[in-house]
Amino acid sequence: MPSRTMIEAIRSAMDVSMERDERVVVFGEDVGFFGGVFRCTEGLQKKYGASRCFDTPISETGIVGAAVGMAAYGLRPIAEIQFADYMYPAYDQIVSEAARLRFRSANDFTASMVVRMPCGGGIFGAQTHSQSPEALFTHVAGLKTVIPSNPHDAKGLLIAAIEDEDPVIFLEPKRLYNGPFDGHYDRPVVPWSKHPLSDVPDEHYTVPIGKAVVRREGSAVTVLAYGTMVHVAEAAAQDTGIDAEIIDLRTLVPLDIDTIVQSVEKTGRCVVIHEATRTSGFGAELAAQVQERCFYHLEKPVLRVTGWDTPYPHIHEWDYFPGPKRVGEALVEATAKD
Amino acid sequence: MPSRTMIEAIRSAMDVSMERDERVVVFGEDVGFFGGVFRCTEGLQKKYGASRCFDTPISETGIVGAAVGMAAYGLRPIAEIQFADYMYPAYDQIVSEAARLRFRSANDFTASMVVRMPCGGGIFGAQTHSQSPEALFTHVAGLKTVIPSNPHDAKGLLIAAIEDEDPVIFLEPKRLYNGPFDGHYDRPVVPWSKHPLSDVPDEHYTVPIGKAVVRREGSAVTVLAYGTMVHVAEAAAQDTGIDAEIIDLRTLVPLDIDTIVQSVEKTGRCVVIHEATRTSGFGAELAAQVQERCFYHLEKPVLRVTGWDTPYPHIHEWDYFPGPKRVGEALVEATAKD
Amino acid sequence: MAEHTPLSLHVPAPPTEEGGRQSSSLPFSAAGAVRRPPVDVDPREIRDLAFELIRVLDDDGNAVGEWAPELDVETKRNGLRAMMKTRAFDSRMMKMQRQGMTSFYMQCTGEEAVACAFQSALRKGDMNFPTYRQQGLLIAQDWPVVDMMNQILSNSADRMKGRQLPVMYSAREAGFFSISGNLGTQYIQAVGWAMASAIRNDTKIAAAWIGDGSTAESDFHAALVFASVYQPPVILNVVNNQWAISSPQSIAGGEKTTFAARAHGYAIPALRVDGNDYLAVRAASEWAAERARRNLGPTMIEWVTYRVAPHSTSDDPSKYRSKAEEKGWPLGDPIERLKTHLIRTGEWSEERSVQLAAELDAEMSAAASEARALGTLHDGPRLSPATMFEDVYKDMPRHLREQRQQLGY
Amino acid sequence: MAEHTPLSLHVPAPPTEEGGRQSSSLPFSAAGAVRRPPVDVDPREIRDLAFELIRVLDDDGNAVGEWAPELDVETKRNGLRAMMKTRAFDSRMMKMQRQGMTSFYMQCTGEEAVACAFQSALRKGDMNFPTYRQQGLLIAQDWPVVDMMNQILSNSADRMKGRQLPVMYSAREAGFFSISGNLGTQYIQAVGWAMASAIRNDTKIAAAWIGDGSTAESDFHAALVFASVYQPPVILNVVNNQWAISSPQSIAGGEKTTFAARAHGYAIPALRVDGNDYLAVRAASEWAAERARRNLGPTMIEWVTYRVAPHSTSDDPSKYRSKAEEKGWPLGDPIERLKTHLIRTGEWSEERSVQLAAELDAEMSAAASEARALGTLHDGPRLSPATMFEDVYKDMPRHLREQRQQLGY
Ligand SMILES: Cc1ncc(C[n+]2csc(CCOP(=O)(O)OP(=O)(O)O)c2C)c(N)n1
Ligand SMILES: Cc1ncc(C[n+]2csc(CCOP(=O)(O)OP(=O)(O)O)c2C)c(N)n1
Ligand SMILES: [Mg+2]
Ligand SMILES: [Mg+2]
Repeated sequence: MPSRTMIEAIRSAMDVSMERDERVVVFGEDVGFFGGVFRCTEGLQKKYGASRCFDTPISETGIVGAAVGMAAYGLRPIAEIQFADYMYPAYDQIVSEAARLRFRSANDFTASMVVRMPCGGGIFGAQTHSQSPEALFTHVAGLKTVIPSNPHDAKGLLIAAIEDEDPVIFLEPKRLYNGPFDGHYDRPVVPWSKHPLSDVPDEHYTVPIGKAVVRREGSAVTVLAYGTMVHVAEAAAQDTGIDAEIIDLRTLVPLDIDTIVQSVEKTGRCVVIHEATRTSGFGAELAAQVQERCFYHLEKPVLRVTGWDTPYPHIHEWDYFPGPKRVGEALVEATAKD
Repeated sequence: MPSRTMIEAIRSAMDVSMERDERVVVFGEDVGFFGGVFRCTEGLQKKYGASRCFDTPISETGIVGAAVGMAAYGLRPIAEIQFADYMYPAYDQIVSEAARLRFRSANDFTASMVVRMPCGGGIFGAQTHSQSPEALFTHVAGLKTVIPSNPHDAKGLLIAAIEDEDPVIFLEPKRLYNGPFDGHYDRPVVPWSKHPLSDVPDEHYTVPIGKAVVRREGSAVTVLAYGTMVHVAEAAAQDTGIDAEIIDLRTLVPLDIDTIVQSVEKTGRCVVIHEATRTSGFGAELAAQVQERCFYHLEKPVLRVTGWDTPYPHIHEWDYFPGPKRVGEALVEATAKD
Repeated sequence: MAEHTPLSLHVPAPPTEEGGRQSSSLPFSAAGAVRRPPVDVDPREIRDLAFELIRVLDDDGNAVGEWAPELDVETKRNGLRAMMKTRAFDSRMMKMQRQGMTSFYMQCTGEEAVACAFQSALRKGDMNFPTYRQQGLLIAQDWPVVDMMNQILSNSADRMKGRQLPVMYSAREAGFFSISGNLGTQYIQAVGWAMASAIRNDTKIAAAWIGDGSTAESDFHAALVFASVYQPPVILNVVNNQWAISSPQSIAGGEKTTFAARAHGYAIPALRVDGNDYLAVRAASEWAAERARRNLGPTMIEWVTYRVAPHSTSDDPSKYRSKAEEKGWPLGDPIERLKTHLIRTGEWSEERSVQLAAELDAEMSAAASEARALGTLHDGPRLSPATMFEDVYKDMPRHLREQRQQLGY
Repeated sequence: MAEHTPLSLHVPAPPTEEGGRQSSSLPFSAAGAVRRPPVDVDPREIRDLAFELIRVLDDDGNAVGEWAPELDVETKRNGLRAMMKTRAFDSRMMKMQRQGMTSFYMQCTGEEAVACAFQSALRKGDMNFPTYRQQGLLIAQDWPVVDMMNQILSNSADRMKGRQLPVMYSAREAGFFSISGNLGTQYIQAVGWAMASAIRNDTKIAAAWIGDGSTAESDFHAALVFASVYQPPVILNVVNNQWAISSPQSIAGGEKTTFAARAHGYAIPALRVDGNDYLAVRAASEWAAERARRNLGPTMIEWVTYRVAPHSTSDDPSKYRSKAEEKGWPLGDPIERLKTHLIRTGEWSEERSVQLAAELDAEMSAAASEARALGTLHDGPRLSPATMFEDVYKDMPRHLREQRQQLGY
């Protein structure tokens, strides 16, 4: 199987889907002629024509609003928001429209569509190129929220999202686009080709939405992570030598709570990590659910390692980012025998 | 002291503030000539003139965006969003602009402003007149989020919000506008005049932002609530006879965690309630923090009683609303000796 | 140039009277005065039309000028019937609301011609993206009023399963998109739908609807930008009924220009039409629909009309607008105007009108009984609360199944 | 009318060449050809100006027509100097970026006249709400370039404390509002600021800035609606540099009309001006500023210019646009054009230009050394991470104090 970067895997998912299904269309700012500022849609306009892959005006409201209309018609739109930080102008169309259309019309109209957006920091992008707004989607009934951590999942999950009958928010950790970044920013960059999960088949396949996966089995503590933080968790486990069980959630809503509960019941300890702002981040939901469901198995409180409650800073990126050091400290704390 | 409804208390807060400070201006859809669809701004245009209290076009983007500009100039704008359900078009201006202006400019510019919005259900308003979007604000660093449960607090908190140097989201539980609703929707409506907290002084006073209050002392279980749910909690305690300690948070961010921890350490049990959708609601943050900080005092998991993870329905309003019955069941569960 | 006096804020202040405001709309053209360009006209050549008012019916009920459509008698009578039925429906629903059978209702009194005549220019498969004040789109195509009443009563047969506020219909089969409570959002969706039709080389067209007040919303601009760029087959309707709850159109930017003129900045052709003139509405709708079907792109139409009734059953206009204006029906009654025309041309009579009104009232009464038997907001058959957890997603995820169980289902 | 062929989607396809696209802008008027109306003209009488192009400098460097401003020699030389300094600044910063001293930079090459000449029409206390491509507003008022460099290098003296992406300046004292990374948001804020000035019966005016591409954003529409309704003292600038990253202006709705024309639908007067003509920019800016100061309300100005450089240091235009067009500087070099004029009028010489360029380069070099000594992105003095928790709120709340402690401060 060919090794692909995350970008290539995402592109391949769209390519395969456009090939199989004429209803699939792709658009966004700089997405058409140029192929996207991160090159995820490169070549698609040439291959499928400008009416299936095109540039849009700089209006996130318009991009998502038009997608809702297209989906209501019966197309399968894939809308790209250039950075997750720029999704706010589209938030009304996402929350009030895409998410609620099926419910409010009792199935008369639906919005099967994907909104893709690069998220997360680690590229010195400061407050408007670094955000992780997943919790703003997980709070909204009617949305599914997906976030892959590697090329294999990225392709499979994106195809599953395109074929899903509900609106799916597809978050792409941009720091993973070109390599499996583990938070050791001072070490040489590792390419995806060195990572087994960059084996991405050419053909169509899906990774199911709503299914987490255990990335590393362990007995000392359960780590709940997604996106870039899966790699950070792996680094922290390695750095500390703690036998952590690392769960890659892959889908935040609907959440694969069974996999989580099974693990925490085994380890009795749990650390939740994410890059987003701490207060009301998705980690709060995870911590709340774990203590609700595993209370009598827990030896320690569920710990959260997250971005701070500040806007994402520019120069202090690495002080903000919850890297392997901070995660490692939490692993130590969670597993300490006191 | 005169008895005032919530509406009158809110109006009085703006009146007093406009009187004292020429920089205070009030605007929103139907806010000027008519005095607001809930009459909160009635009489203000007449008293202070159309350039201090005026109608706006139906553009929530514009209302909040203009408020940010006015605040940057040095005014103290109070913007009304007609229903919290309609704040989404303004979300970019709230999150990316008002919340971050001080930080990104390192104090060069600030956005001292209040965004008022009626929230919550209980008036058969269906999905677009019933929402409680507080968690979408608490996740955003730079915002303060306030929600009063009675006329006295409403006036004092609103004046404090107007005088605050940071942007404040001021949520007004609309079901409380005219009476202290406790969730017993089938009983006769009670007017505020019967409630001690409707004693609202004519003059200027503040209730501090960031301070919770114990509404009912008790030893069996701590209930964390805000807005309408404070009254529901009181009804549930009364209905079940359980000696609950009910904390009215009043401010969600910054959270008065001391008052919470002190109570939970005493009771060892905690129930969190809110009307908003459960997943990633503010209750998740509360549960996460309580178990983080009070783990060794907890006898039971922190329970959440919330709205369901569906859009707010119309006819099934009372099945959706977490009324005294559901809250009561949680109190029983939390205090059960097993 | 050196010294300047202090600035001051302009806040539009329409004339007040009897303690209320007037809407103060712009002057009208005479019936028949505006030219009818070919549908493939260069948009730049008809900029003036955004500042005129296309009218066909003169004060005496004659159909005059280039816009007078050639319609057979039956079609015109159907138009009259559709408008009268819409009004009969409104009046029946107001009664039921006052009787507590529903929580809420919204009338379109005075605006019947806009929706009814517009619908007659559409074809099966076309899609409207309406606001809450276009019940005429459904009624004009004889959509079962019982179905609409079921929604309004939120009863056991409500296809929306009691989830939506009354009047927030959805009827895919009738080319009627699910109404959103959030103003404006449907405008860009209509453009997206029309883009989809063009992408698929289909022949269907879309119609976007918005009120004067709501043109201030962001989605309005997004819709115009996308319509301008991709030239999809969409008709961009602005229903200027002079009011947005308590705010006259001047608060939406209508003080010194027309809403039709908004389109020009996007190179979209625009018409401004007397929305209380059934024949003018029909002609302009057909013109715009033909442009769309010929792939000539979007057209904006401002329908100038007047909201005679309160905004909704929750509203009391006596607090904010002039009673005199309201009582004067500024553009006349569209039903009366078409009736006068039909009588003048010998195709109708007062007696037949009275008879038709009675028939329609009986029809509404029968439908209301039928709907009431299926339940009302507070009484009778009722959908199970378990249905609340359905349709959030196509398949109910585990957490919703758990929550349904917690509720006891 | 019965049968229609299938629809198809129009996607603007500007001419391609050398593997890239061209921007294909609309035709220009001759220098001096456009009339200059009085500032209190009825906006309806100057609609045509949105489709013309106000130009003062002809091809030979003569200042012609009614818009030619009466400026003394010193003022014009200052203008030339401001533009040259802006370019020198850009070129120095590009060097530093390539040397890794900053993560990011954005040039305004070719657009210097717009910001530099505009600023000269403002007064102390007025407020710009700029985009990232108006560094000229600061440089033209001789704001210390070291201060700007400190921000770009995110060093220990960065007044923004290293929080913002480079070039996202803020300088209240210079009437320069904090730049947002989110496109468009500042447009309505400028209108709000101007409303505030009017509310307070002040004399200050505001200037809103936006790019051609960003006019599609919602805030643009909100700004125009509010400006239309309240008539505040604001100048609504649209910098049409033909490109938005890889997308030509046709993708923003500029295929068949001008951006200036957008204003008409809101009854706002609009000018369309050659943005590479220092004298035209100056004259138009003064006209609009005078309108604002006299409480005559908002003015929109479309500045037609060309983005000569890549979008930013992260961009490579060879992937999407014609090299030939880029190399051709479609509207000429604003610096060359003003220089030619000054030389022609005997007020300048090639030698003085060369000398000034050298002086400015030395000035930049000295400033760069000074800034570098205060640190760069990766080296030298650096702000403590503890500062990250400051200014989120006026007073640091408990949870942020706790988090700062967790970080070890
Ligand atoms: C986003 C949003 N903001 C505010 C409202 C509240 N609201 C409902 S109807 C209305 C007035 C709309 O006026 P207009 O667009 O002129 O339509 P009309 O009612 O006259 O038909 C307002 C402000 C809403 N429903 N959605
Ligand atoms: C809300 C938002 N969407 C997208 C972006 C990404 N983006 C940054 S600059 C740019 C192009 C802007 O073009 P234009 O407005 O013409 O300004 P110019 O760069 O030409 O000066 C885009 C799409 C952004 N910063 N903010
Ligand atoms: Mg209206
Ligand atoms: Mg541009």
